[in-house]
Amino acid sequence: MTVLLNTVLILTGLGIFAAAIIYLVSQKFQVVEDERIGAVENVLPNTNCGGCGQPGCKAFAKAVVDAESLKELHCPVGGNAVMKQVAEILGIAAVERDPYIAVVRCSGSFEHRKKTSIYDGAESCKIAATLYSGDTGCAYGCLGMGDCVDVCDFEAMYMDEKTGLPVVIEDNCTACNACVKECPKNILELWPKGKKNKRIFVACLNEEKGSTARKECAVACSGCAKCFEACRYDAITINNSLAAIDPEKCTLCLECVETCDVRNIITANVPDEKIKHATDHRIRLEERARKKKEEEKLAAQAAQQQNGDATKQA
Amino acid sequence: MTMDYLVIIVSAIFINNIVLAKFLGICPFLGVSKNTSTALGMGAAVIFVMTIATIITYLVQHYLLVPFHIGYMQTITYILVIAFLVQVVEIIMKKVSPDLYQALGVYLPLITTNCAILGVAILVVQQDLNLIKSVVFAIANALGFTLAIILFSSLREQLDGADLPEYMKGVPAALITASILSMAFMGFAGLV
Amino acid sequence: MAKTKSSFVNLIVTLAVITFVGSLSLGFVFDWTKEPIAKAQMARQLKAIEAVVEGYDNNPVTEKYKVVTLDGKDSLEFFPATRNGKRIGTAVKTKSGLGYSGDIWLMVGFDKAGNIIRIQVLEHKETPGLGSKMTLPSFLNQYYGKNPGKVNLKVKKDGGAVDAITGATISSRAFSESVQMAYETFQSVKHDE
Amino acid sequence: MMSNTSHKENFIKGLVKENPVFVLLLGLCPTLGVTSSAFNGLGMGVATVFVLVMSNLVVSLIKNFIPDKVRIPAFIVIIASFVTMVQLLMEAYTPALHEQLGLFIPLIVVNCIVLGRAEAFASRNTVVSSLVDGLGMGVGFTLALTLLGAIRELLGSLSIFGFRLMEGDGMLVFILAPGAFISLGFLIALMNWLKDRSAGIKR
Amino acid sequence: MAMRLNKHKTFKTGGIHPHDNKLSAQVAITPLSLPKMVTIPIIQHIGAPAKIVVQRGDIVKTGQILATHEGFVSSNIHSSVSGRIGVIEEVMDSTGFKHTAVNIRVKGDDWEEAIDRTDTLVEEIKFSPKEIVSRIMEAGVVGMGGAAFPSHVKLSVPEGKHIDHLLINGVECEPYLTADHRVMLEKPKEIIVGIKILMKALGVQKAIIGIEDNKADAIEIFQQLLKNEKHIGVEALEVHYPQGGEKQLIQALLNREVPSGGLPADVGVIVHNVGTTYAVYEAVQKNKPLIERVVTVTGKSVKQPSNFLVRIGTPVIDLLIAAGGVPEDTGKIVSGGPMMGKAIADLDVPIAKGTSGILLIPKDEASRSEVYNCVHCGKCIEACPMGLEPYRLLIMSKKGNNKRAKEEHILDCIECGSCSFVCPSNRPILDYIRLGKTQLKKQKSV
Amino acid sequence: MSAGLLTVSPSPHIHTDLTVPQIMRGVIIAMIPALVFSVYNFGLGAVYVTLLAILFCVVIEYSIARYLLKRPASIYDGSAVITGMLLAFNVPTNLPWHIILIGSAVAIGIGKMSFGGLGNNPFNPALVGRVFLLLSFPVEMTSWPKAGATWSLDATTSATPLGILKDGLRAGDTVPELMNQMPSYADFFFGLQGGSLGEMSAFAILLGLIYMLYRKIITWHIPVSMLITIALMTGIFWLVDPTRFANPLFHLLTGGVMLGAVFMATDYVTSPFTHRGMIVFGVGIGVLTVVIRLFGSYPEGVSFAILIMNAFVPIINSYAKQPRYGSKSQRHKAYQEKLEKELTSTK
Ligand SMILES: Cc1cc2nc3c(=O)[nH]c(=O)nc-3n(C[C@H](O)[C@H](O)[C@H](O)COP(=O)(O)O)c2cc1C
Ligand SMILES: Cc1cc2nc3c(=O)[nH]c(=O)nc-3n(C[C@H](O)[C@H](O)[C@H](O)COP(=O)(O)O)c2cc1C
Ligand SMILES: Cc1cc2nc3c(=O)[nH]c(=O)nc-3n(C[C@H](O)[C@H](O)[C@H](O)COP(=O)(O)O)c2cc1C
Ligand SMILES: Cc1cc2nc3c(=O)[nH]c(=O)nc-3n(C[C@H](O)[C@H](O)[C@H](O)CO)c2cc1C
Ligand code: SF4
Ligand code: SF4
Ligand code: SF4
Ligand code: SF4
Ligand code: FES
Repeated sequence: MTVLLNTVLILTGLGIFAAAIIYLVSQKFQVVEDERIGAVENVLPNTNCGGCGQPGCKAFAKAVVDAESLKELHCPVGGNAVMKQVAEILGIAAVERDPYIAVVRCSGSFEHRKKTSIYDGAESCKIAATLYSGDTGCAYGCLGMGDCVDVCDFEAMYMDEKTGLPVVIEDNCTACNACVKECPKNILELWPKGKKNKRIFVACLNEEKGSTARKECAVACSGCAKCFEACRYDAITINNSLAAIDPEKCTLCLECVETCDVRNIITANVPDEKIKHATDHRIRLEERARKKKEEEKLAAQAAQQQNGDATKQA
Repeated sequence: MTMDYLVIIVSAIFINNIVLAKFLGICPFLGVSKNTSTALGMGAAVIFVMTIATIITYLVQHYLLVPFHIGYMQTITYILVIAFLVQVVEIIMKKVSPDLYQALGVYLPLITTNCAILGVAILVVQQDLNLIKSVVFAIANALGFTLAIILFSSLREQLDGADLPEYMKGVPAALITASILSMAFMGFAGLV
Repeated sequence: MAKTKSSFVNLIVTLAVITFVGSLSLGFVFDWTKEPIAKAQMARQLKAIEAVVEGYDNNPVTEKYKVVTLDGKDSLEFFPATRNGKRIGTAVKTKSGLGYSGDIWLMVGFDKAGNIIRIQVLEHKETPGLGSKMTLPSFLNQYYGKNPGKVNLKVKKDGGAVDAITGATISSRAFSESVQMAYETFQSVKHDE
Repeated sequence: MMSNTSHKENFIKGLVKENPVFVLLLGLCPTLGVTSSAFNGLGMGVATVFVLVMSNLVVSLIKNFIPDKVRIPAFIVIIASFVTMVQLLMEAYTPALHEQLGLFIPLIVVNCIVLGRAEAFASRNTVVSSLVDGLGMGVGFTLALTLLGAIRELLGSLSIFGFRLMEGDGMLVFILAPGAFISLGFLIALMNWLKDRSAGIKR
Repeated sequence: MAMRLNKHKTFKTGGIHPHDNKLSAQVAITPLSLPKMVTIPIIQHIGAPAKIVVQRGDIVKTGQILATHEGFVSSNIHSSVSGRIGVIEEVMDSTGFKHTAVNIRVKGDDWEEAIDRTDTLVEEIKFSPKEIVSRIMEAGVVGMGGAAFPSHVKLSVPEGKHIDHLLINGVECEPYLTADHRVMLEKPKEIIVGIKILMKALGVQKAIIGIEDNKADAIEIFQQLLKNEKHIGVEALEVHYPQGGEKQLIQALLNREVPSGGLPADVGVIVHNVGTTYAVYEAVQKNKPLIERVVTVTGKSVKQPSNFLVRIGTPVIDLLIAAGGVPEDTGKIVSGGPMMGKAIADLDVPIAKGTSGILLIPKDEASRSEVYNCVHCGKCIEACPMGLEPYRLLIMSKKGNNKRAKEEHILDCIECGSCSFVCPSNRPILDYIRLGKTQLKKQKSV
Repeated sequence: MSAGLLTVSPSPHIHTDLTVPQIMRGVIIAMIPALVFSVYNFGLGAVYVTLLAILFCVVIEYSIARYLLKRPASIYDGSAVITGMLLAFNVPTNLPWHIILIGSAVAIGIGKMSFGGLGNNPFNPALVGRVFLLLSFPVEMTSWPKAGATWSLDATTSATPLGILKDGLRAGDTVPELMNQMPSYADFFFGLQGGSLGEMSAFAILLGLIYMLYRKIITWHIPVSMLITIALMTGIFWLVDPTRFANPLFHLLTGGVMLGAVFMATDYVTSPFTHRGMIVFGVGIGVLTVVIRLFGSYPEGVSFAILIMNAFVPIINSYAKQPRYGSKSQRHKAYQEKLEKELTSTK
């Protein structure tokens, strides 16, 4: 029985002693740290991809807690869902952002872009880009060695062996910006995912004049401005013989798509009928406009004639 | 006399290396050995805690457990004392020396659950060492741990630059490395 | 559910309660297992002794005594085996530190004349598959019935009569050496009662 | 947190998806230290299951009464109590196994799985799911240890659970320390591969 | 393993010994006939592009200025021919990128009057140091040893720096190239005058011409001519690539080490190439801007390996035709030497001020062979003349760890290519080092 | 343009002839003398074991690369052949085929391919295989056939000189007594001693060394620093007590010292990069070898010593660096002052 007593006394004694000391010590040596940092970190995806512009998820957590505002800070991987949770933790208003996705702004596949030399350096777009402007005529196009694919942490990209161009897998891309930063030719761009994931963009960056550009790549944008004319919303601009669509202004009317004679306006998640429909619509509109113009012309002529007649009469 | 200490030291560091031969403290050995600087931090923390813990548990053993005939309470009292000790050290260090805390403190909680500490404390009793020998034994074992983890982390750093087979990346390759390391250390057999 | 705050009283009370309950239940378990453990330990020792000297009717464990070795550095435990009060043999617990790794503990049974009856390996850390083969009859049989005073029990390599285990001369040597020590210690005292 | 997943899933995850040894890489010391034979592995596993289940149970019962500051000491005392009980019980009723497992029984206390589960799971979940979790993890641990033990025993001494399958000596290394590391290394690689394969990932 | 009794000086750290293959060493310099058309890029030097001062349709004379320097670190560009200015457009030059260039359709050979076109040696130096520097600047002289750094900048030593040695780089350590060698053989006296001009401009008392001992004839000529010169020495150097690198040359000749990130001026030295020195002579004494240069055309399959005196802006193809045409088996064409030159992708690339040679490499040697993993042989470390650890720099740069790479002194790399040359695993070491350097510089400029 | 598309790549555009396969071929050639001596000593067994080990290593590397890792087969670089050969050189000539198979599988499978193949392995593959076998099959690995042109496969076994020494010392004999039981130094030098296949003849191995030095495959740093260390350390012990410790010549000529120093410690992949590092490495191996030989329970320690030092290589690499160009001006005050003087004197 003494053993039992000893056991109980000693262990309980040790327990009480330990608790007392821990209490005293922690009182004396208290260090306060914002608990919300940990809480925020917990809801973040913790992939540490750096897509938010911070060096890692922990840094992001610290930054939001310090900033007490979500205006500047957004986690592209977690998206609005995560940012809502973060906002809850901090007790501030959530800021919604349109989801983005990476798009490939080059369509110069092997068949369209002939090789002009054989690159034989290290397998890396960045290295090739420091050496010369590329192994095809086009100095703006994709170099095709997949640096972008290598940096994607989300397995959202692969190189298409037939075209030699990278492909973004829509469901995996988190718009983390890694590939955009990596590409030495700035082929990749973050683009609003669009309503119901529909979007259109010009897949070319060639700034050469039309004839030169087409010599370099059969599907290059020649800056012909047909799309520019087709757009009723001023969403298309032409600079340096290159068309560009402003996603903010674009209403996805799709009327420009078929005006491009090399079909370099790329659509995503848009059924062909819709494009056809839009094209028909555009043609009808154009027809109508033409007719209207003609009528106006006729009317004007008629008016003139009338006027003439009138003056004659007068 | 000095021979005894030499034997203890050589044996603990090389022959019966706590990690490579006795399988204690494997979790931090694998977990905190991705680069040399953290390995160093862990090593230093282990040396520190192992020494203090051994002294304290030695006192507990000889002044509480033995006189009161409750040797069977060894495990529970030891671990309570160690957990308590680590926590107190951590709290104090955080406040008093944030630099040191940055360097060592982050490893301290890991150490509470490190078999090596408790293992050494129990081994000391099993081998019936006196206080000074216990301390030497503890330090030598901690040094053995540190040696192993530093060697190991430098090897892993090098492997980082290598293109390992996909499924060997990380822990499997580390374990194979550990196995070869432990084979190599078997060459010291019979040294003492 | 709100967590309990880390106030002084709370800390003390929780830890006190937990340690109290823990130690109390442990104490009971200890009490409960005390006897079985003691029994198990006794059974183990007896089993070892029984394996090296047969047919006794006393309890050699309770009658054990210690004898200092010839060089005076150590002392061995002797377990006297008696039948009807008459000494029929002695089990000697001996060890060698010269093994391949760690100590080797043996129980050697001697008859009154000092012939080896049987040997039991109590504990060893030799390499499985090598040194560990010393627990096999093929190796142990070499010793049975021999009198270390008459037969040289060293391994053949050292000029003795024992075939060492292949690849484990060190273990074999240590084994022989500790048997020899047991024998010499056994011979150094009189065992008349 | 876990209440919406079924207990079955909760149990199964410990076996494969979150296997403490192969996936979480916890409790590696006993995993390597006692698995020189299948039987030892099994024994160690069973002892750990007991501690794991009991401590998960108790921790989840009293989780709300324990202030943060003494959380770790409190949990550890609970765990250590069960460990000591196991120790005493084994010494009394399975003395041979107790001797084989040696130092590693008291070390169950610091086995990262036990404290890890208490911290990460039991202290946040209901009693029943903590129990199931402990059981799943424990069984997963036992399976892993037994498998590893069987492999090492087979390669090292050409037997399984003590039954000799073949005459002759195996590869001694597998019973020694290096063999433990090698076997575990390749087992984990194999698990990684299986995991990817079952997820349909090709690399 | 050859044992040489009178061992010549060389640099201490690293270095390699590629076959020197100086096929055109005995071929005298011949002027190339005037091209029909030249394309003159307005940036052929390190620094800011020059500003164009002519327009399409203008008629220009040989030696007339086309573009003036913008800022101090820049260089004038002169017309190398007479004729009519064609389009001014972006063309691919020997850097592999497009730069603005002036096309000129050649008509006749009508020179600016102020230029002295005779061969007479003008020894007397009439100009003050200031005037020398300004004449060099006006003439658009840039370094012809490779980097094409505007020479007048080098001659304007910053305050607080003291220069005690002028080193003349006649090493030409690149295999195949012989342009400097031929200039030294054919214009030694002019070079000596050039050296004196440079010494005067810098105010130094001591000049040394460093020449590798595979050009014994050049060494001998200078030794002859300089017998009575106290202030100008000639030093034979053991053949050892990259002895021509200025840091290596300084170590070889003076046993001084330019500190990391520093300039030769930090250890009291200015280095000029022999070609540059000749251009300086012509600029100062003959008032002739840098409009032509010696270019070696060479390669194992080239019919007539040659050294041509070429007008700047001449397309490469003209040189190749003059050297016997493009061999069937050509796989790669390099502008410059095989170690540091740039491969060009087409044959219309114009010759620039810095183009020292055109090397044709046969198909079977044109592509790199199979790459293995690094076998840790340490040969790259042994070879690196800067004492760097190239294998490590490769790994860091590949992983994008530019900070570590900087700590490992990646910016000290002189891009000599020794490491890639020796690597038995054919690893693209220098490719990645260059990438790392570019990215670091980009980071710095951001 | 007659030439077709031109190749474009960054400089340099030329490359040395000494590539990996060439180097490996050179090493194989350098090992042939040792093999020849072994055949002379042990007969066909040597050929049999060597061929078997090479075959196993190559086949295993091929299979792992192709079918497990799904990478291009890497065997054409020749490193697997070296591993096979050196594994064979490190085992007795009467080893059963299944043990050779296990050894090859461990060397290639565990020692090399599980790290990703050539260039990635931190430890010397042949030695990993060898030590694995030694630990797994101590009996088979330590019974060597008698040397001296026995042309049958099951010759009587004999101990190595080092084994005789260790056992004798344990049994209480003195070194001079034991020396009398051993072959002469000339026999050691030309390989008439018991032991593993390729370690017999110091002479043959030195031929290989000279060849590799001439071809610039290896540098002198590792072998020389290692041999000198062993000679010095054993020399000191020998001078202190010649009855307990054998002389340096004995230690240099017996066991795997020569083989290890020339072929195994010099393996590029598992040794340091810089000359300084190599010397540290060589000295380390030397010290460990002597410690194990003189004080451990293994009679021979070269394999273990090399493996242990392999583990130190990354650390050595990060400290033993080559002097950098330009660091002189930061390191040496004297140099700075001299330069200062030179610069001001001409002012
Ligand atoms: C892994 C390993 C374990 C060994 N274990 C033992 C052992 O337990 N007992 C022993 O006597 N020798 C052991 N040895 C062998 C000794 O090192 C030594 O080689 C042997 O005792 C030589 O004796 P022999 O003459 O019987 O071959 C072991 C060797 C190895 C490689
Ligand atoms: C950005 C830059 C700035 C330089 N500034 C100077 C300078 O101020 N003074 C000078 O004498 N040389 C200067 N140099 C020239 C270098 O010292 C060197 O001579 C030139 O880069 C050519 O060397 P290389 O052909 O060995 O590369 C500068 C070079 C560069 C690239
Ligand atoms: C690796 C390397 C090799 C060089 N080789 C030579 C050479 O052989 N001859 C030469 O004149 N310049 C060579 N240079 C250029 C010199 O470093 C230095 O820029 C030049 O001599 C300065 O003179 P400059 O400004 O008149 O060109 C080399 C540069 C480097 C980096
Ligand atoms: C000088 C030299 C020595 C080598 N020594 C060994 C050796 O000891 N063991 C081995 O497996 N491979 C050796 N190799 C081959 C190869 O480098 C080795 O297999 C690599 O470790 C495989 O990655 C050697 C190669 C060279 C060039
Ligand atoms: S595709 Fe680009 S933006 Fe999308 S996840 Fe991958 S790297 Fe990030
Ligand atoms: S998009 Fe850019 S990074 Fe990707 S393959 Fe093309 S050039 Fe390379
Ligand atoms: S290229 Fe750079 S790293 Fe390579 S050898 Fe030359 S200086 Fe060294
Ligand atoms: S030369 Fe090549 S193989 Fe050798 S160490 Fe350097 S990078 Fe590695
Ligand atoms: S079980 Fe994790 S450290 Fe031992």
